[in-house]
Amino acid sequence: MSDMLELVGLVVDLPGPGGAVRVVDGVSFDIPPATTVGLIGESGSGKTMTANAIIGLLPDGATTGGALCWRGDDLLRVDRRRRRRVRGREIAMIFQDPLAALNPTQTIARQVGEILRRDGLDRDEVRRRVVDLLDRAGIPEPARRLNNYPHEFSGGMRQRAMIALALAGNPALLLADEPTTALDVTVQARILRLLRTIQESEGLAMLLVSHDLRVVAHVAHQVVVMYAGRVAERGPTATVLRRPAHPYTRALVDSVPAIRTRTALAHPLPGTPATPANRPAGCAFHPRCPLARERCRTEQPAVRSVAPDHWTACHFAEEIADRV
Amino acid sequence: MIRVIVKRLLVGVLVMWGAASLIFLIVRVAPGDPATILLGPDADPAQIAELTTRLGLDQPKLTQYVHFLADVARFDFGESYRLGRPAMSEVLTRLPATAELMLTSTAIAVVFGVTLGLLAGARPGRMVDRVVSASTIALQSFPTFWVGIMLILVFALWLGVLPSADAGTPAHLVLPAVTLALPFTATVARLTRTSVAETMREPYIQTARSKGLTEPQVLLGHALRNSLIPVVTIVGLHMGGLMGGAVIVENVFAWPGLGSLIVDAVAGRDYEVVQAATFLIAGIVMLFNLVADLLYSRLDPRIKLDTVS
Amino acid sequence: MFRALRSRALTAMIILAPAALAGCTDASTGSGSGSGSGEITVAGTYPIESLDPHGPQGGGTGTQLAARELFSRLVRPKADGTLEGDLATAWKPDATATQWTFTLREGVKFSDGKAVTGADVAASFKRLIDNKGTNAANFPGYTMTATSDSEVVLKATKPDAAVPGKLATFYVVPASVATTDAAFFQKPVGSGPFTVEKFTPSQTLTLVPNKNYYAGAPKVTRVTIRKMPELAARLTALRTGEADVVWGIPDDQLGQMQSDSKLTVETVPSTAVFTMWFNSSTPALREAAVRRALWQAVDFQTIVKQLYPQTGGLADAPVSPITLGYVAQQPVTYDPNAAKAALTAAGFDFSKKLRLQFANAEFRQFNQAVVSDLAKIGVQVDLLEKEQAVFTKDLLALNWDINFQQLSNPTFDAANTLGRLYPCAAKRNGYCNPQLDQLLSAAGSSPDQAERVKLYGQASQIIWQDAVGMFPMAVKYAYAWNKRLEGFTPDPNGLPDFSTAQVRGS
Amino acid sequence: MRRIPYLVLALYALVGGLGPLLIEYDPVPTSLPDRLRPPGSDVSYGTAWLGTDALGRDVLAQVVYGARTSVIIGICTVALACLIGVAVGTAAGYFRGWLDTVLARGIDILLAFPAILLTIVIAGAFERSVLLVVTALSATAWISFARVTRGIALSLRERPWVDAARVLGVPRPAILVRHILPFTIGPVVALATLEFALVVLAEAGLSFLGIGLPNSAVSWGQTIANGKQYLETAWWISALPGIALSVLIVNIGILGDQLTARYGRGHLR
Amino acid sequence: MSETLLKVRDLRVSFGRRPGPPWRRATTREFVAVDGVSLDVGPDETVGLVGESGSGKTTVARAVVGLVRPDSGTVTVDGHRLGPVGQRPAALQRAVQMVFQDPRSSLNPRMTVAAIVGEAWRTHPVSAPAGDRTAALHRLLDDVGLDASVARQHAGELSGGQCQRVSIARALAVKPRLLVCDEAVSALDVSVQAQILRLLVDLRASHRLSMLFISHDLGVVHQIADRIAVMRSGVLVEQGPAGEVLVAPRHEYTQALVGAALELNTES
Repeated sequence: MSDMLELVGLVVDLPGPGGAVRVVDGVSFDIPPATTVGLIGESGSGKTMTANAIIGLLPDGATTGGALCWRGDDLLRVDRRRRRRVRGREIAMIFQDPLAALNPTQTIARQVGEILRRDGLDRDEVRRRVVDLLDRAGIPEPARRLNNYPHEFSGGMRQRAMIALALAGNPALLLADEPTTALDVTVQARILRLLRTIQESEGLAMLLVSHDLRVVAHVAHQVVVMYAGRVAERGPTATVLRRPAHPYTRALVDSVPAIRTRTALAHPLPGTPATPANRPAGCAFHPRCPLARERCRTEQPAVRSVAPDHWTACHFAEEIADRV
Repeated sequence: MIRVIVKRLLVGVLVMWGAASLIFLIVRVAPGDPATILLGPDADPAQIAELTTRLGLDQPKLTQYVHFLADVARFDFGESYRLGRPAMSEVLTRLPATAELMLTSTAIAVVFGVTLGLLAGARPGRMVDRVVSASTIALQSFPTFWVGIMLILVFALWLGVLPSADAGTPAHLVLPAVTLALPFTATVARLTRTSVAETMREPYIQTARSKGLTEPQVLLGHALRNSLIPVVTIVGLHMGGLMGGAVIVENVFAWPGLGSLIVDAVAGRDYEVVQAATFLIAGIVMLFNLVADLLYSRLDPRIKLDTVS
Repeated sequence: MFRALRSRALTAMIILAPAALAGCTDASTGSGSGSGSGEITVAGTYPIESLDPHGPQGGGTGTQLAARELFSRLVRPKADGTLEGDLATAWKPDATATQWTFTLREGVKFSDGKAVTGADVAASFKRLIDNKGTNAANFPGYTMTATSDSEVVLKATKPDAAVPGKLATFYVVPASVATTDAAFFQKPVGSGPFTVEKFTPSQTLTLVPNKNYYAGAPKVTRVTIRKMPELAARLTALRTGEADVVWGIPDDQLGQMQSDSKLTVETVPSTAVFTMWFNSSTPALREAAVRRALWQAVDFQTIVKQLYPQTGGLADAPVSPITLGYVAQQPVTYDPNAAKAALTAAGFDFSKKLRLQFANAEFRQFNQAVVSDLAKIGVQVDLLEKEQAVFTKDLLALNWDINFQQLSNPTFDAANTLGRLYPCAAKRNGYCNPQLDQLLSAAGSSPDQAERVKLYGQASQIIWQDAVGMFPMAVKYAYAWNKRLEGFTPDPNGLPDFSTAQVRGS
Repeated sequence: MRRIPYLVLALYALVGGLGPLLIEYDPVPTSLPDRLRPPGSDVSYGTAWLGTDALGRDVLAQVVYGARTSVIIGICTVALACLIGVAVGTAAGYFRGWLDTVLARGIDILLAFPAILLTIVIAGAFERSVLLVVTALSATAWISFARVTRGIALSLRERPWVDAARVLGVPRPAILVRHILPFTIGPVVALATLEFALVVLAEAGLSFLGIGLPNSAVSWGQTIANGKQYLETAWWISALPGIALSVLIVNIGILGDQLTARYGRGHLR
Repeated sequence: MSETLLKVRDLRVSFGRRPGPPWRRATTREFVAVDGVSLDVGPDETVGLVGESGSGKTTVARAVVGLVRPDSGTVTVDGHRLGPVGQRPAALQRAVQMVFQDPRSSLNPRMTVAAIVGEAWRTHPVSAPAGDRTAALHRLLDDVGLDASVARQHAGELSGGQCQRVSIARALAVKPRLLVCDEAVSALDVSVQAQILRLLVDLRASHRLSMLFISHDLGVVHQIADRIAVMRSGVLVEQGPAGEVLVAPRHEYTQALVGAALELNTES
């Protein structure tokens, strides 16, 4: 039984006004143990829905397909009890907005320790563990902050509390959905550092969902790029960012403004990101793609390997280095 | 905190002044005066004139108003000319009956309303929700006085199990309290439903679920308290509306409370009683509003009272 | 509830009243002695706000009912309207009926054991006048002096033959009671058949027998008068045994009471008469012919039979049969065609609407029926239901064309109705007739009772024939009580006395 | 399913509008021999399908004419209240300042009494008329409109598009008309529906208490009140108009809910 | 014409004081959002204003366009002192325009694009095109990279990028001298953000615009600003040429800011 999470052709359909919308369309990748995988994409790319599918918290009416293999089970098919046992204790999640994600009317200690209390630990033990968790999450003087409410914490501290809460169940896989988007730059750097430290010291597997390439580049060992509900490219972070094998990745990399140099932004990608609700036929990216040709309009490219561990969903990946 | 309460009370005084003035204006502008009523159709003009002077009603309205304000400031609402007793003490003797009715109704409404709202709001759109929503619309729509009459017809006249009117024993309380509670139950249920449904969409509910909690654990452990915060507030704010409902219900069931007193006093141009009763009610309503706000800040640690405007 | 406020109109001794009401006591023979037994509960229609018979509510029905049980009067009316002595054993006027001498009963004691003296009576009268309560206006400038412990003399400012009747609402309290004394009237001391055990204003009054009552303590052990303003509640309470006596029952409910074998139902003639004045100062109604024709146009016989089959009877005089001064008149027969013809002949303007005002929801149906009949011959009437306050104001201002009132007469003396309301100077209905004035004045000041009746009969005839108003119905009060109650006598003005009642088998 | 309220309301409008043409009814004539007859009885003027009241008048006709009274009073009141409330609320919410302070205090004062109480005091104090009832009901009904529109205006004035218009120099009246008012329409329509229901209920309540409406007006509340003392013998007088009233209010309630769901409850509470 | 177009001097803005009776004013707590900020923007110059949330940069922007009333300090354009919106002479009112952060709520969703631009022209007839307005509108839309067909669409139907382009078109319609961009690209997807940045850079040149460009993203600011001013807690801590401030920051806060900012090419 491996501690690897493997997504095999994951499909998520959400009910919409005009019928079901396939927001995640055949996504496959894996999260090896003690590895951070960055999941990147723009709005409507399906990245958050993928994370929600993994933790099993899809909106009412959502249906799934494919498989989520975890410790020998397909999480999409196990019974509810098992699913619940996995949640929090094997796979935990950190949310985007820590203020909203923490219950405003309960103290930090109560929320962080809830899972421990439910496991039947006595009060002193819970308290001891919570102090330890907050300490590991980098909250100074944790014992003194136990009875604080979330709104009494700063944004960074809240996210640390959220991390402590996620670690409480001693999970093997941590899902982090845009963990720093709501934070200021200086705080963001510290939280990312903390996440990396924890991931390394606890030997966790981590899925970092973000729209910000820079965040992913900073933390993730591997990157999965999503576009309109599908995987566009995946591979080791350095490789993908330096030598993208998909024109979309290429464009993303080029769009990121550098701080110390003025890049030209000479040829921004035209158009707006496709959404699952109106996904173009063939390659979803073709209307914006500088390499697009007839085949792209009709034939959806398969995800194929261009190098060991490096996969792309582009018919013409080989031309990218030359053309773009 | 204390400072804020004091400030709220000061604003309250301002509002009470306005409320008292408004009622003063309405009843004094209205046609018909106490002197003619008191003396009846057989009085001669001299008698009426004398009584008018004695009651101070011959003075300019403005002078009357100034006297009135001065009296109110001393919490003196004058004597009811009809009853020959201090108006406020008369009002206060009627208050317990109304309070009994309202508190019973509130208890019924909160217990049933919150339960129904919770069941419906936990799973919006499901069968339970639809049934609860439909029945609450119906309960809110039936006119109180008619429901009261129909309850009398069924339980007092046809089945003969409950008394139809009057007060005294717990059995007498049942029909009026239920009548008053029905629409209020619906209101509480709808509020709770909305609030629970909204709370269940909050990100922290996802957090709770991500801990592996069961749905009942999430609902009771995380959603209930938070969704009850606005409900508590609005129940407090609804006390005014409930008092209004009590006016009608008291009349249907001959419940000897403030409501029937006021209706009689208005018709009888008993200025003092109308003023004292409305003043008292305004004070109680404001007090409930203040309590609701205080409770809100107690229940929700985020709220500091000073930010509640 | 929305029942308009009752006028506390005893001032000038008229009660405007919904079906159950004020009036005077029926005298009774307080037979036997020894303590009564058994408790009774009375379902009171109107709240008892105060026990002070001289206070602002002195004329109110509730207070009158309570006063009847707690205090004694000089004289009191019997069920047939004639007066009998209560505290007084004899009374007589001087030759001009300006000075009345009352001989007091010997040995009457207050409930605290002190004797009732002439001083108490005179002081009570002064208290009544000083309080300027609703009843005081009956005695403008009158004074009373105690000539001895057992005699008082009342001096009127002008000849007043109706003095005994007017005194039917004058109650005697101890001389020591101050003009305002709220504490005393919470648990007053009186010389009536009962004393107060507990009094909650406007809710309940609990009475226990007065052991010192001169006619012997009542046989019931306790009387609880509980306010039940709702008719349905009163009737339900009666049928469940929660209450023992209920009165003022409308016809529509009477049948059910009668079919209940546990109950005794009786109706009793009252002093009240439905009175529908025409405003004779209105140009359209100035002519007696027009007024008579309008009266003729309404089928009062049918209306009364349908709406008040048991509690109403077609009236045959402006005052009720139990009133001093009652003389039957020629009935007005229903004849719409003749009415229409007479109106046309008199040049009546059918396009103008007449304003019919009344003040109490319970008379709505009756008035609607009247309006309906008038409409049948083409007379348009605006039916105006007014709040009591507005009604009274408009009534006095003659701001109406037809006015509906239920006129009661707690003095049982036509002086109080005919003598007071119909002279020109009263300006109550726009009618003015010097000949009538003369008759009324003579009737009011004559010490001879037979003479008075004759004179009031002549006055009634003028009023009737000139159709100063329509007099459609004499009112009866319907009483229902539990059969376990014996010796209970219905009262003509809705103010029954419980001192003669007793619970069977107890 | 969603259509039902529309159908029912259309039926009421039809009955209220056309019914009086088909059924003749005048509250003045009474027919005493026909009093208190049960539904379906033959009476002197035809068949009383819903029975007769204590004066022998047709209950069905009273239900039909009562519908008209209710609807007319409801519409007049809501229109008046809406006009005042929207104008005051929008202006106060957008301009803030003293206007808002005065409005807020004024509303506080009016809210210090239960609405029905103030209505009773006003309607009970003056001479009965339809206008009085409309005035008395409007005296409190406008508050909801003012509060809702004030809330909307308050939130809208913080929207960037309003800021943009201000930065552009668009005159204030134009901003109100173009950028604020259009957004109040949806919630105001939804609110007007619910208020209509409340007003009809309140009017019936007033008539039931015998306050406000003159005798010449036919109203459900009056009919129900008139029937109260005949509950045991002639239940139909109170019961049937009450059902008519309830069905109307239920359907308005459903419609109001639909509209509220569409236009956002957030604005309304 | 003076050397600098926009001059902000000793600007101080505080919140918490509301219009209302004095006894209410006293009890609300005051919060100073901007404290003594002085800032210049020259003709054709773009000044970037950076800082973390709560630093007061947005307040400076709103004070410049007149949406908030400063407690003290002055804002002048071309030497003319600017009051709050609505109290500025028409010419000065249109001289300073603004683009807001949230693309969707920047436009009245019930209005068509044509109506939105039309409102600008109607408000300032001076800036309205002389001839065929439809043609002028299409030209304007073309300028901001929008298809003419967009004119008939309601703002609610447009994508975020399109909305932001319409916002820019609305601002440009009245021929402003200074464009204040408050986080104008922050809410956009990164690929669209690049498009809008590119557009702003192009328009700045073609329309001879000065810009006050506010952003929390140092990278974005660097792409467009000639000079950069750094704010922290309502105070300006450093300003200078873009390259200097970002490459060799002098103030320690700027250093921390630059140090914490992530670069794509910094390998862990």
